[in-house]
Amino acid sequence: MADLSVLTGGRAGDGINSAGLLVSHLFNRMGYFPYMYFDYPSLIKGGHNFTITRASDMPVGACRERIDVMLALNQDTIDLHRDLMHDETVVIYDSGRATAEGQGVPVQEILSEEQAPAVMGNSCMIGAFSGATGIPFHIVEEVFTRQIPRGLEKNIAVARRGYGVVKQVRTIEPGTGEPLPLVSGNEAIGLGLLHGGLDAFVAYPMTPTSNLLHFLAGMAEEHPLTVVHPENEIAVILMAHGLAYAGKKTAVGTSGGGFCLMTESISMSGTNEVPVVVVMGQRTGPSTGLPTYTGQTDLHFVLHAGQGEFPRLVVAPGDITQACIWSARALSLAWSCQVPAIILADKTLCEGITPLQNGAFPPLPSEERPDAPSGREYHRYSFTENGISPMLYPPVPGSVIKVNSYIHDEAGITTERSDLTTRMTDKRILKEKTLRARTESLSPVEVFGRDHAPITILCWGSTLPGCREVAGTLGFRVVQPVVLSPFPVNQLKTALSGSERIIAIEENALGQLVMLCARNGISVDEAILKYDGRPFSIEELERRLSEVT
Amino acid sequence: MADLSVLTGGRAGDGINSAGLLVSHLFNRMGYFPYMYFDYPSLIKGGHNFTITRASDMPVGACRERIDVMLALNQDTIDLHRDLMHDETVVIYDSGRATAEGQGVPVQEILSEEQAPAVMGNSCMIGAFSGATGIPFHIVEEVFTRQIPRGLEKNIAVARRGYGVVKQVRTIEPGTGEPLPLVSGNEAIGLGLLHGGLDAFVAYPMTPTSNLLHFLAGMAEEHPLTVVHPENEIAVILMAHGLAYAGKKTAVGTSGGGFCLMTESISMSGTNEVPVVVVMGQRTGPSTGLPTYTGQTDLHFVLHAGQGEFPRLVVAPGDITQACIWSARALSLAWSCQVPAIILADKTLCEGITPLQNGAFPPLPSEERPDAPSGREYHRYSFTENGISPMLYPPVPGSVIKVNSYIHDEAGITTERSDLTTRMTDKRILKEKTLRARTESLSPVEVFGRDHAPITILCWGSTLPGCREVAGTLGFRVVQPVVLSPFPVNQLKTALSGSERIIAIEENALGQLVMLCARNGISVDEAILKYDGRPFSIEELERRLSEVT
Amino acid sequence: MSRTLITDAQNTWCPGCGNFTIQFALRNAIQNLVKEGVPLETIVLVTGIGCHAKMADYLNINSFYSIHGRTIPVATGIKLANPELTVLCCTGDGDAYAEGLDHLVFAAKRNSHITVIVHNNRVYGLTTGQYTPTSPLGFRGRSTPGGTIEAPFNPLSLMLTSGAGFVARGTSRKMRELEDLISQGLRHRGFAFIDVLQVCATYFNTSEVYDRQGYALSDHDPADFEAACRKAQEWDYNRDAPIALGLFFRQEKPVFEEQFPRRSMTPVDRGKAIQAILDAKR
Amino acid sequence: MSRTLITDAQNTWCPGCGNFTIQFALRNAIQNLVKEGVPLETIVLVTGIGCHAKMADYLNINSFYSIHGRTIPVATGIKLANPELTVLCCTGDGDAYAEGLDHLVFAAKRNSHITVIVHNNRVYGLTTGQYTPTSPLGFRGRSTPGGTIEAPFNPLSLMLTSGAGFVARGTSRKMRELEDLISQGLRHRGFAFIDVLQVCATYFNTSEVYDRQGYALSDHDPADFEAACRKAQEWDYNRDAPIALGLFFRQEKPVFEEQFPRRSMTPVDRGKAIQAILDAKR
Ligand SMILES: Cc1ncc(C[n+]2csc(CCOP(=O)(O)OP(=O)(O)O)c2C)c(N)n1
Ligand SMILES: Cc1ncc(C[n+]2csc(CCOP(=O)(O)OP(=O)(O)O)c2C)c(N)n1
Ligand code: SF4
Ligand code: SF4
Ligand SMILES: [Mg+2]
Ligand SMILES: [Mg+2]
Repeated sequence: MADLSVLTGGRAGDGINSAGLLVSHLFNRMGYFPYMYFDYPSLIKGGHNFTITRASDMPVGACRERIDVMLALNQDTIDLHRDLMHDETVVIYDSGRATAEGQGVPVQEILSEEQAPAVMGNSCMIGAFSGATGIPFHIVEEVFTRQIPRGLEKNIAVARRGYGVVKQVRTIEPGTGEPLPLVSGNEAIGLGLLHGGLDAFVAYPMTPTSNLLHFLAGMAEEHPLTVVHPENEIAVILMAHGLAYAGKKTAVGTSGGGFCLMTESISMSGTNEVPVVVVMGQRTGPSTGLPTYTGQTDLHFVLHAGQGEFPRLVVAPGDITQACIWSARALSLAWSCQVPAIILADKTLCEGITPLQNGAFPPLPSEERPDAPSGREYHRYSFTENGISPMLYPPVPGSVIKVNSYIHDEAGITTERSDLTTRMTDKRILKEKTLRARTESLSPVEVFGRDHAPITILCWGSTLPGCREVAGTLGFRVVQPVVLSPFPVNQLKTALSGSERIIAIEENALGQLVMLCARNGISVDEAILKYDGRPFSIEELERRLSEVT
Repeated sequence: MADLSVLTGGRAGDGINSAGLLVSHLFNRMGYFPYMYFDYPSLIKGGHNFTITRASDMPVGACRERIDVMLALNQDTIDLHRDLMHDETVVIYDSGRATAEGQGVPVQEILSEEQAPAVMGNSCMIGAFSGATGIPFHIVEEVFTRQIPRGLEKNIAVARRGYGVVKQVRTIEPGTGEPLPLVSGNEAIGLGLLHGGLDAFVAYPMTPTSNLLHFLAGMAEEHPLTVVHPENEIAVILMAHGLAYAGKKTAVGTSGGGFCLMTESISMSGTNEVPVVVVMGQRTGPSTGLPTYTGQTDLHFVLHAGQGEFPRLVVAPGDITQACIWSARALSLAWSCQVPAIILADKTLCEGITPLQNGAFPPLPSEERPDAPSGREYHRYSFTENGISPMLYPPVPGSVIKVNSYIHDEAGITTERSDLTTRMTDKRILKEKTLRARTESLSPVEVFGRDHAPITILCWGSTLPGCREVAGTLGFRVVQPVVLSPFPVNQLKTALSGSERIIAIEENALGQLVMLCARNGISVDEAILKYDGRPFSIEELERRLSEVT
Repeated sequence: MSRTLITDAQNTWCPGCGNFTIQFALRNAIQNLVKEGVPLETIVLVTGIGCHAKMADYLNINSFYSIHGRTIPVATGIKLANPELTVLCCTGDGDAYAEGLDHLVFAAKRNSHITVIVHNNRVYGLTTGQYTPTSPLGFRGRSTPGGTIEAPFNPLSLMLTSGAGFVARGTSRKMRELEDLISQGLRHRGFAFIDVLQVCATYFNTSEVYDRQGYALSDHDPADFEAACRKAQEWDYNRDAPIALGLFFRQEKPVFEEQFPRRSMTPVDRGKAIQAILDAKR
Repeated sequence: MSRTLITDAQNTWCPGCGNFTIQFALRNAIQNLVKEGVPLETIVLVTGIGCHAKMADYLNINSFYSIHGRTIPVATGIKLANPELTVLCCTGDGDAYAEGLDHLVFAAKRNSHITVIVHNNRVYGLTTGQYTPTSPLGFRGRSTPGGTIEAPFNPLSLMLTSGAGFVARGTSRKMRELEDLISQGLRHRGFAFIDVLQVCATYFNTSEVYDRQGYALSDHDPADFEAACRKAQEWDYNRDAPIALGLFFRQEKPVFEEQFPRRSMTPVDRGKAIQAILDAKR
């Protein structure tokens, strides 16, 4: 086996997400690279939820349109996903809730015989899944022991019963990989931020980054981390300003609607030079849109959000490992250059789950910042060669630390003078140069696939894993700018050089990266766009690519 | 005389703005085209304010760096503006407050002899100005009669004394023009909106559009117009949504910071198709910046504000007449296409004063909108060929009118279906096409100056009058896109065709129109940028242009 | 009235959710209004975002499904546009007490003629169970796994202080009474506020508390402001105490929207008004 | 303390503006604090945007000159970052009662340990004279030339209802008393709110009213919540009535910021914490 997809479906509230995660963990323990996609509507109970766990001997990060095993906790799962089944799809279903061709599991009966509560039904199905696919039961036990905190024994007992009632119809050979930590994009961002020195996280819940708040709130129970959920997003970002002014590395999390409310303070960060880091998870828009689905429609919004002109860092990680690495860097660069930073993710990335590769915690770029002058009076905005002023936090005996949203002089006192206005803008331009230089040293553009291939797929953000995979199959090159501001034009040109044909792949209707490239003198030949809230599947990418190549 | 500039200066609170306006009215009555620029810091009393009234026998809209007459109500006026004086500058000063070379007017003495209150000091200075420049006193009387509502006789008496104490040192020949209405940009926008059918205006005060609120609030005293000033900008735009949903043509006014707070509801307008019109007056940013100074730094922000992708109308009028015409059109187009519209102005345009040309109130484009189907059930978002659905307002017997910020079906009920999501995006794309077609029929790109001139100045917004003037002198062409979204690429290409050299002029640091052009395949050869909060002067434009041509 | 008041949209509230009760109470209240002669098409519902807000999909009446926290200014706008309309909001506690609290206070202050029904389940339902401004101290939600450190505020007291002319509290545990309160709210000439203690079956099931502690206000004069304030303070949304249900306060005051012009300017009006201004500025 | 507390920035308040009084009262209060041993560098001032906000330019202390309406969450953030800091806000009535009202209510609810001084001139000064939430009914401002149609709300009542533990009112007409209130506010462990009736010499000169109607609270027990509420209602910011000045209410409660960790994670902590999570997710 090299590539196997398992769909786990049921009603919202049935714990589909956890069931899918256990399936993923089984593959992880078996030595494969799992990838889990979670699809759910915006409701709490009753609607249809499903996960697809795809496991491969190579890292993957997108789904196929073929399901090899279907784990149906209800009838909808069977009915709604028929198009994904093929002749050999193994169907395992809860026979008390669905009828289908395949192997029924009398979950209800087993539970009552084992005197187990209803929530353990999923363990039973997981057992059946393992039995049918020949996953050794000790692997199930191992995964349960590690992942199920409560009622372990009973869960195992129930799983064993499920394991026993089905017949093995496939064999999954043990793979060769070591089990890696399975984390979601939100968790990867959280871990990266922690690695980058995060002191505080402030957020108001909003899909798809609510789970980042939950994750860090959980961390704060055990570690000295300040996590606050205030009255709304305006308070969120302003608290972040206060925290950062007083020296705490702070990030906030939100999605489009909340981000709108933060734009005024992102602009303030442009003027007052207080570093704020925003994790912005895109979802299908405009407006409330499809809150639990994905999209890449906010690139230009984040590039230009807030009145006035000022440098900002925008990074769009393409997978979980990049999310970890670049979240740490974003925090660190925001502080070293005293600029706002935006980590631009989307629902696919935030809520997708894959193994975190080794190397996700590289040493951080050093936060070069000039020291405050000794002997002279401290000025928060003193002019320097690279635009970066010494940044102190109160209390500093003998120093007055003034930040200001008005145009100000070096000391931070409001000015309306035309010469100072120009100089402060020039300072911002210098800062952008410095920021650019610092990002350029961190390979802001990634290249994958066949070296010097004439056809290049150009992508950004969460479409990366899918693009990487099809490029591998088709012999294409993949170029992915991770940093989108300051836009790494030169690196991108280098990465694209020799391409005969550049095909952009984006999950939006306008081709926003294409627009950004065009503005920077890079022309893209073709754009493959999708905007129904669902991520590209491998087959869809192949199909759409074959149409244009 | 063809070109005369009068600087009137004094402390904030001394009524400098009104004094400058009276000077402008004198020129208006004399048959010239005045242009008044008002420069003031963000404070209420005591700082230095000044106006420059420039009068010409051609319409003008930018200042020169030469002052022919200085009307000094305090010493600062003399001291701060020496660089603008030349050998023949006529200096008239209040001898009780300043000493200078020129003609002193004993304002205090005159007022006490006439038993006039202190506020009439300006009338005395206006009288002196008229006397020194040979403006017939009956013109002063005429202007005072028309413009000074209270205490007319005493004002005239005081002016007459001022007239008498100076000696005539210049002669202003009567011009040939008819007096036209002198209006500010804010007033022009307000009048345009009224012409366009405005029913309601909602705003929270913010420079430079506060005076639009004040102007329309004044109108509402006498006419059935709904003007509301609520608790903040979020309430502002949501009230506008409510008003528009119920059928009232509504506009709101703000500047960058307030606009940030509106972005979430602009995105909502993208999805719910409720037309909202935002008058956005740019000022120097980022953040609070220089609240009373100008800038053109928010073009890309307004083009992309709000999460998700949706059509929007963005118009940037270049002078007061365009402001009037395009404000009416913006309202009308927003309603005919059910999209958000942004009238992008800046402090220079909003607070500058010039004559409103004839033809500022052309007939409106017809608001073609499909009728609601009779017989069939009404659906707010029914699919049509051009993307525009019939729009009804409650109450309509038998019809249910549902608008929704989620992705919805034709009836307005929330959906999460992938096919409907795509179709609704396609509907928005269609709407953009329709909007584009409708703007294209309204000459969205203006061309001035020498036909087919090889050198073209490309500008947008309030730099237009200055560019037009220097182009006239230098034999250049001027191309100005008035509509910036949907960007009129083809018209712009046509307008630019044959140019050997395109020079953009912008009041920002990034060259935002240049960026927009680049993205659309139009390359600009040179950008002349300025970002100190002050508008370009004619000389500065000439100087900077000569450096690059 | 031939039209049914419930749409075909699939209902996705959890089994046992208090929103069902509110839906039927509201439906009945609307039906009564219509029976009394209010044309159905003159009724407009504005909702925020959250479980509560699905009401916009489920009730077959005019609706404006707004964004999170922003029902009230939309409602005021609609009422301003056309005072003939009956405008009501179904809003959540996250919506009205956190994200958009200022609008609530100002609507009360202005006496905007709208009815605001707060589905106060004391939790963010749709975002899976975080604390809200009315969750009890120590509430363990997903953003506060160790329990909140903030005591709730009292929305009734806040509304009384803000000048609300109609302040009531109902619960999803008592549909008849709730229907009656909503009916009264809809009939009140001015701002009407109804805090509905709504059970969230999934994240905060308070049925038992409301059943045990809830009691109907009686011997209470809703014209007595002081008494209303005292009654409102009896339960602080935190500790166990008797929970009064019913109409706490009612007072008629000048209505905000009635102080604006009813008719619009005609094109002729506009032409004249513009001309008059131009003439004055010559 | 050798440093002077006033910067060289040119002062641009209008002659006769009440902000001068507030500035000196605040300067004195800070000086007293410093005399008592609070290091000057541990004091941080946060201001909004408006005439009042120029305090950030004029006082030579640490300051965060924020945006309109947004002093309070910044102040809470600063205090959260470092509870050793003394954090105060100079905010306007437009700022704190209109644009950013929600933050004020929540700071009170949380008992955020900051002192909020509202320069309540009952007008938007810097934007040239529009009505605010505390302008009297009928106020003719530039956005309401025919007079407002909204009665003001009562910020003291609102703060009492919101859970503020320190509620006081002063006026720019009485500098000594104001200094004393500010000193008390700065010493209060928790959220301290001071509404300062400030004269706007240019747009709303209320000197005469405050001089005539103002009186010092006496015979009043600031521990008595009910009494504080009654006193607060004596004057409704609208009609003529006696205007009590002084400390209305004081109560100590658990402080928000004290419930967060004081120290930060060390790099070693971080490494371990990350490793523990990774291990658990394998
Ligand atoms: C600006 C913004 N922030 C956050 C969200 C995410 N969000 C959607 S519903 C909701 C909470 C709803 O809580 P409540 O108003 O109490 O409604 P309930 O679901 O409990 O009925 C949140 C935070 C959003 N849609 N918009
Ligand atoms: C978001 C935003 N809206 C509006 C403004 C414009 N603005 C600046 S100061 C101000 C009013 C200030 O009033 P107040 O807070 O009472 O301060 P005062 O000038 O009276 O001291 C306004 C509306 C702004 N800066 N930002
Ligand atoms: S989560 Fe709570 S409020 Fe939402 S539908 Fe379920 S029970 Fe109702
Ligand atoms: S406008 Fe009023 S508040 Fe502002 S400085 Fe002048 S007097 Fe003071
Ligand atoms: Mg709720
Ligand atoms: Mg004020």
